[in-house]
Amino acid sequence: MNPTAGIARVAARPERVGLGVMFALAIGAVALGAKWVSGPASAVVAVFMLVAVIGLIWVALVGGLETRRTLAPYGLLKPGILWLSLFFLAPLWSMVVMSLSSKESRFDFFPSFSWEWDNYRIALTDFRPQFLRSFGYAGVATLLTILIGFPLAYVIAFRGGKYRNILLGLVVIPFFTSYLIRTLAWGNILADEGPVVSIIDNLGLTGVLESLNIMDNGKLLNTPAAVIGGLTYNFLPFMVLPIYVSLEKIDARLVDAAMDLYSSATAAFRKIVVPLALPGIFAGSLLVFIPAAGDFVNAQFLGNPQTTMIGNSIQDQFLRQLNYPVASAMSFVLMFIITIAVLIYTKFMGTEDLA
Amino acid sequence: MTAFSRRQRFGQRVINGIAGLGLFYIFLPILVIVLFSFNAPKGKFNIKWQGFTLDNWANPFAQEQLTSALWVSLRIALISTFCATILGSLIALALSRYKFKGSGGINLFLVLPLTSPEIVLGSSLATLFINRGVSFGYVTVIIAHIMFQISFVAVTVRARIRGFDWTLEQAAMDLGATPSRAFWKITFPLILPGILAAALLSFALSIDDFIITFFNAGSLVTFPLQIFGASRVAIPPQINVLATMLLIASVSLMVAGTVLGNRRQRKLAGN
Amino acid sequence: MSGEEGHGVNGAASAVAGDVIQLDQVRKQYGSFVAVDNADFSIGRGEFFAMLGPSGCGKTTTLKMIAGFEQPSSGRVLLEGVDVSSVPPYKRNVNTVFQQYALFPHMTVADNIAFGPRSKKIADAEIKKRVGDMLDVVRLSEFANRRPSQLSGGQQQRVALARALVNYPSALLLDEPLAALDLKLREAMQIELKRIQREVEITFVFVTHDQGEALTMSDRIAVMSQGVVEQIGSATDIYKRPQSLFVAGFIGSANLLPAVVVQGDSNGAAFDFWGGGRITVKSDHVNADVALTAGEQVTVMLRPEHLHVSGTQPSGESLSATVTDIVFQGASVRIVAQLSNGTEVTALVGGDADLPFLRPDSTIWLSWNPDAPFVLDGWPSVAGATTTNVDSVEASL
Amino acid sequence: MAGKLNRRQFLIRSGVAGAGALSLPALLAACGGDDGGSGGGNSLFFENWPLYIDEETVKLFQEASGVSLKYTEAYNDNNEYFAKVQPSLSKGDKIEADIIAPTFWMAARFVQLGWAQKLPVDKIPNIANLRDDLKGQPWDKGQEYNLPWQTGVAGIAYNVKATGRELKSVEDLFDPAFKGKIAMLTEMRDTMGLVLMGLGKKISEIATFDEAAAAFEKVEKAKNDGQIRAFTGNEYTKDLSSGNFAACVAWSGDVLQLTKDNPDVKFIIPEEGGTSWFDTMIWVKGSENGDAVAKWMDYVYDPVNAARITASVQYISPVKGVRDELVKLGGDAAALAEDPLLFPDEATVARLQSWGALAEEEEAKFDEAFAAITGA
Repeated sequence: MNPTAGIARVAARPERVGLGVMFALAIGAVALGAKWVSGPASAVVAVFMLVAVIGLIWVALVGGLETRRTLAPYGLLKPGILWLSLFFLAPLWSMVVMSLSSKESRFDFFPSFSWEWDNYRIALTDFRPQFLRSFGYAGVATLLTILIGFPLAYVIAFRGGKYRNILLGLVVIPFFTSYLIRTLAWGNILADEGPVVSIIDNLGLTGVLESLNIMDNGKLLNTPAAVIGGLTYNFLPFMVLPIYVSLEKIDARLVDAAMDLYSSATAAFRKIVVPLALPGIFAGSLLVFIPAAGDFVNAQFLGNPQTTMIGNSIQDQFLRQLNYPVASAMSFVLMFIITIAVLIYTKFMGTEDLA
Repeated sequence: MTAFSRRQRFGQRVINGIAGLGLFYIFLPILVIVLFSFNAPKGKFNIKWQGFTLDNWANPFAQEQLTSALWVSLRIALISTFCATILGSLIALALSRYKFKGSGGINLFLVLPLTSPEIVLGSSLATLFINRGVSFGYVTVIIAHIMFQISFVAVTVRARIRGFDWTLEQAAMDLGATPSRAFWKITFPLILPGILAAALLSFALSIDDFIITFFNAGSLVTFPLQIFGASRVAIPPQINVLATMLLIASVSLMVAGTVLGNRRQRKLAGN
Repeated sequence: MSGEEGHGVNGAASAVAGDVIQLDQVRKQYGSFVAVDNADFSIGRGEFFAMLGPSGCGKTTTLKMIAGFEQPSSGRVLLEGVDVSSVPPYKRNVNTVFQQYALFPHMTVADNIAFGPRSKKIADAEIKKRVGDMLDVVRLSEFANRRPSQLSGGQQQRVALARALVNYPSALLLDEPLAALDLKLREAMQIELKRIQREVEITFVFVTHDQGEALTMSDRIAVMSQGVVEQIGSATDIYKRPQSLFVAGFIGSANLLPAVVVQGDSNGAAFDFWGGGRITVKSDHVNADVALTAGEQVTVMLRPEHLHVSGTQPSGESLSATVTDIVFQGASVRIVAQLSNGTEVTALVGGDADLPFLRPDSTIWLSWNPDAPFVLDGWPSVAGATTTNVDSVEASL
Repeated sequence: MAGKLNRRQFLIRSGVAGAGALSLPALLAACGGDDGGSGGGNSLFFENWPLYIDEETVKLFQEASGVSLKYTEAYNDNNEYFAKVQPSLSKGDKIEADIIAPTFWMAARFVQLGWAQKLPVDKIPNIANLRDDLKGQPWDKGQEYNLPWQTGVAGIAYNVKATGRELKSVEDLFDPAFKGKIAMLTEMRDTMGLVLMGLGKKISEIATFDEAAAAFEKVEKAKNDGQIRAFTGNEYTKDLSSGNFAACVAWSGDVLQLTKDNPDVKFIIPEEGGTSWFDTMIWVKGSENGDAVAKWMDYVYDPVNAARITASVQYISPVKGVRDELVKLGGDAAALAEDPLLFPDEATVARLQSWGALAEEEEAKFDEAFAAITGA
């Protein structure tokens, strides 16, 4: 077939050109970043990407108003997408490659790819407790953020009146102080001779809390409860805000209408408010669970050697043991599980509420 | 009837009570942080209350390394926020201004960095840099920050300019304005508050980012990394002072933003 | 090729030298969907031209192609005789009043109006003068420094007009200009628009789905349906001599009664109604595309206000029917009746008429003046009275 | 590629150099760095452990030598620091710091990997003041690559208010009475060294992991029983002082500094013995500031200056003659001259042991096993 005719035919569908060039650039960026190519080949890829961009500009210039209008969004997207391809997608690919690589020796800093599935075996067996703890702690923390966050969001949305924005601000403001400092402050608050423990002691609740496994041997700091408490605290706004957004949309008259239709207040709450708040709760759960599952700061500052989470392991393997392959395998497993959760969520709920 | 309403009022009180406790929970550590910025610790640990002093506030920059770390963070945040705001806003514009093939995929693609655990983002990016033989430092940290800020800005700006009346742009062009004049005179001033809000929030994200930075900083020390380092030795009260200052700064920015936004809204709404 | 040759399928598109806007076989396609098919007509200088049709009929797309927001897939758009098909909007000397006005919320009324001239880099003094003049024309001089949001709907509408007219466009395009206003204001603005148009003597092209609006204001109307221009003509033309069943049904109310040709020649023709009854019509009341061969299916249009109602059989041609509903409407009484073949017919009689025999289930006779019926080709998909309800029209589309 | 810019070049190119923390001299030095010149510029960057110097030495040195010294405390952890600089150094790029002070075993790794430069020994006359027992490490027999910064002892620290009794043995760390109140160091050699000595092993003779396995089992069991509250770096001091930890494996100088503020905190070398270690200055590969490096090392090896540092950090100085200088300083400093932890007597020295060199694979086994215990 005549190539010019082919080009003309493609150019007649500018959205294909735009989409095609964007894909080409993204793949090129990943290829360059993730070292699919190296040496002269990478120069070829770079030239190819340049040609694609020039081709796009050419099509835009030749194609007239309509074509330019069709191509405009792709032009706007390109720089950002290119950046994300290079520094988000390519790294993920590098991570996958690394997770299947093996080290020649202890100080081999550039492990080579060798289908080393053993890294995954190590990640899933040696670090199984950490994975389980991560998801367990993150799950409990998510539940707690719902329990604390829902009443907060509810009161702000329905009882806030004109103070709504101020109350919402109050919820968010503390999270403008440094994450680390907040967590360290919790450490001081929960310390053995700190205020919380002494109040509990004075109230004589130590035994009760110990039997509930919240306190351990008279201490609160460096227990699973402290880690979960820290996670709950640090990610609480991610729950309050989406719930608030979905509650705010509820027309208060709906509740009136339900009560008009002989529903009791609790039934109205259960059948009207809760279902309508569910999208917010789902979005919030995702937004809390994800960072909580990958966190290592809370476990480090508030935990003990038996409360380490997968984040601690990844950090330790990566930044102390220099065991990049195993760290990458753990990262990949974490990413994989969470991505599946996200995809299931977006399939049903879309991407709108996740902002 | 009375029983019913009494139960109802009780239920309301319980909910109010839980909300109040929730607020207390949220503020407790902040109170501690602010309080201990006025502490006069004996020795090097700022843990026990030992007396009120304004010394720490009089010399907030006494800790030279802390101050320089703060500068490093501010500089990184400025550069990365600037770049990410441009890149992210362009994406948001494309997504809200145009209907085009592939926008659904782009939406999902944008959400992914936001829903990936930071430790994965940080370690995978570090893997890339190690593979590619890039030395860690300013450049890598800025690259990393821009990466997670782009998605954030794009999604936030898109949400903020949802409902923007794009016929205004058409109207401007109809009145003889070139596309660029239409953008700078009409669209830009109107979506600027949304962009600024996104930029402010992503600036805050950059300033406070620890996990991703931790993996990609090499021997560069940002403010959170300095705090992390200090936490292994002793947290000087100046950290509380600087944290409180950052808090006050961001709160005033937020309040100013809300007030200005409201006034502007009122102005545009004609009240 | 110039538009003057006239490709009009509807015969009304013959272009005259000096026409402001010419559409030359314009077609607009989105993928496989044809939004506008073969639009081919001209709009003259100083004309008040309406494009009327249900939503989705392609009228707004046509307007956008004139304004430059859309490009024709094929065919040409000419402004003042110049092909502007691929000229961007900011280089076309036409201006638009948008449906929701699209006033710039962050600018004052004066700045809004000055936006166009400023874009064209006209001297400040000149801009000031023009803006002042324009504010006078739309009677908003004291609102110059207000923001659009501080104005009422009608005032906003006038700002939008001023903002467009201040550029002295070849033509002013109005997209559903009155749709955002309430009924009273809409009627006032109709008059205001006519006044302003007379004052500035600029071609107005406006798009509406409201046939009342189109009939009241325009010199000529183009009725569109499913991307096709069905008919172009004056209001009376379109009302009295619709060229398609769609136009007949869409403009005003009409009883569309299926019939067949009995016999006909150049003087006139006779038709048998489906289900009984005969009617004779003069040849100038038969649409040109009706073949007058016996047995041909046609539709006879009878406007409700043209039907006379009596309790006994009148002398001339008539139809008998059974009353099903009587609705008192103040100025008039609407009578719904059923012909013997089941077709429902509506008649409109003056509110002062004394009709003691009218009662549900009573039998009445419907008659008409010989000028009243108009014959169209083909049978209607739904026989009987077409209510002029846009929603039902849309639904049937 | 952008990654090849070092920080200074980056700052200069991006035009922000003047705006921030970079001082003018450093900037000039950075510009001057391109001129070549074998001795390099007159600036120096020393990345050291936190709280490891007095407040004056940096300033005094700059005045005395004219060298502009950037002194930071970002060296928090041997392994972490290694991981951070590894990508640059393994590729042959330089890192920012000219001098760092890793612990001896990490310094050995730097030397073995070729990441340390030979010191300009002839320009450091005070090197003669180096304590004899520190000379000629197996990995640096000619004393060409390292010059110790401070030396110290890992022993046991305890808060007597929390323990309620005095401690004296490694076994005290495993006393069930202190369940959940014990901490150990993430520095494997110090923690495991102590436990091994508690088991009666001689750590200098340990060459394979198998010989140490029993100690690892012991620690792991303690961890599983909830005996151990945390594995820490320097941060144990805070928890020890506040009473969160009753007792922990600790470094002598840290605890001595701490005791000044909180007399309840005490440090002992357990009767089974303590590990001795030293952190040592090395000149990082790629650094061009050899003259400044020499000036600095010579300066801190002057007993007068070394004594000032010792008085502040309270670790055992590697410099001969410090004791005399401390006496000359009088007051509190003079009292330090009598401190057995700063100037240990023969009997104490006899109880100290230090690790020998471990083969690479064995070291890897140790580290792996220890990482598994610390739970990360």
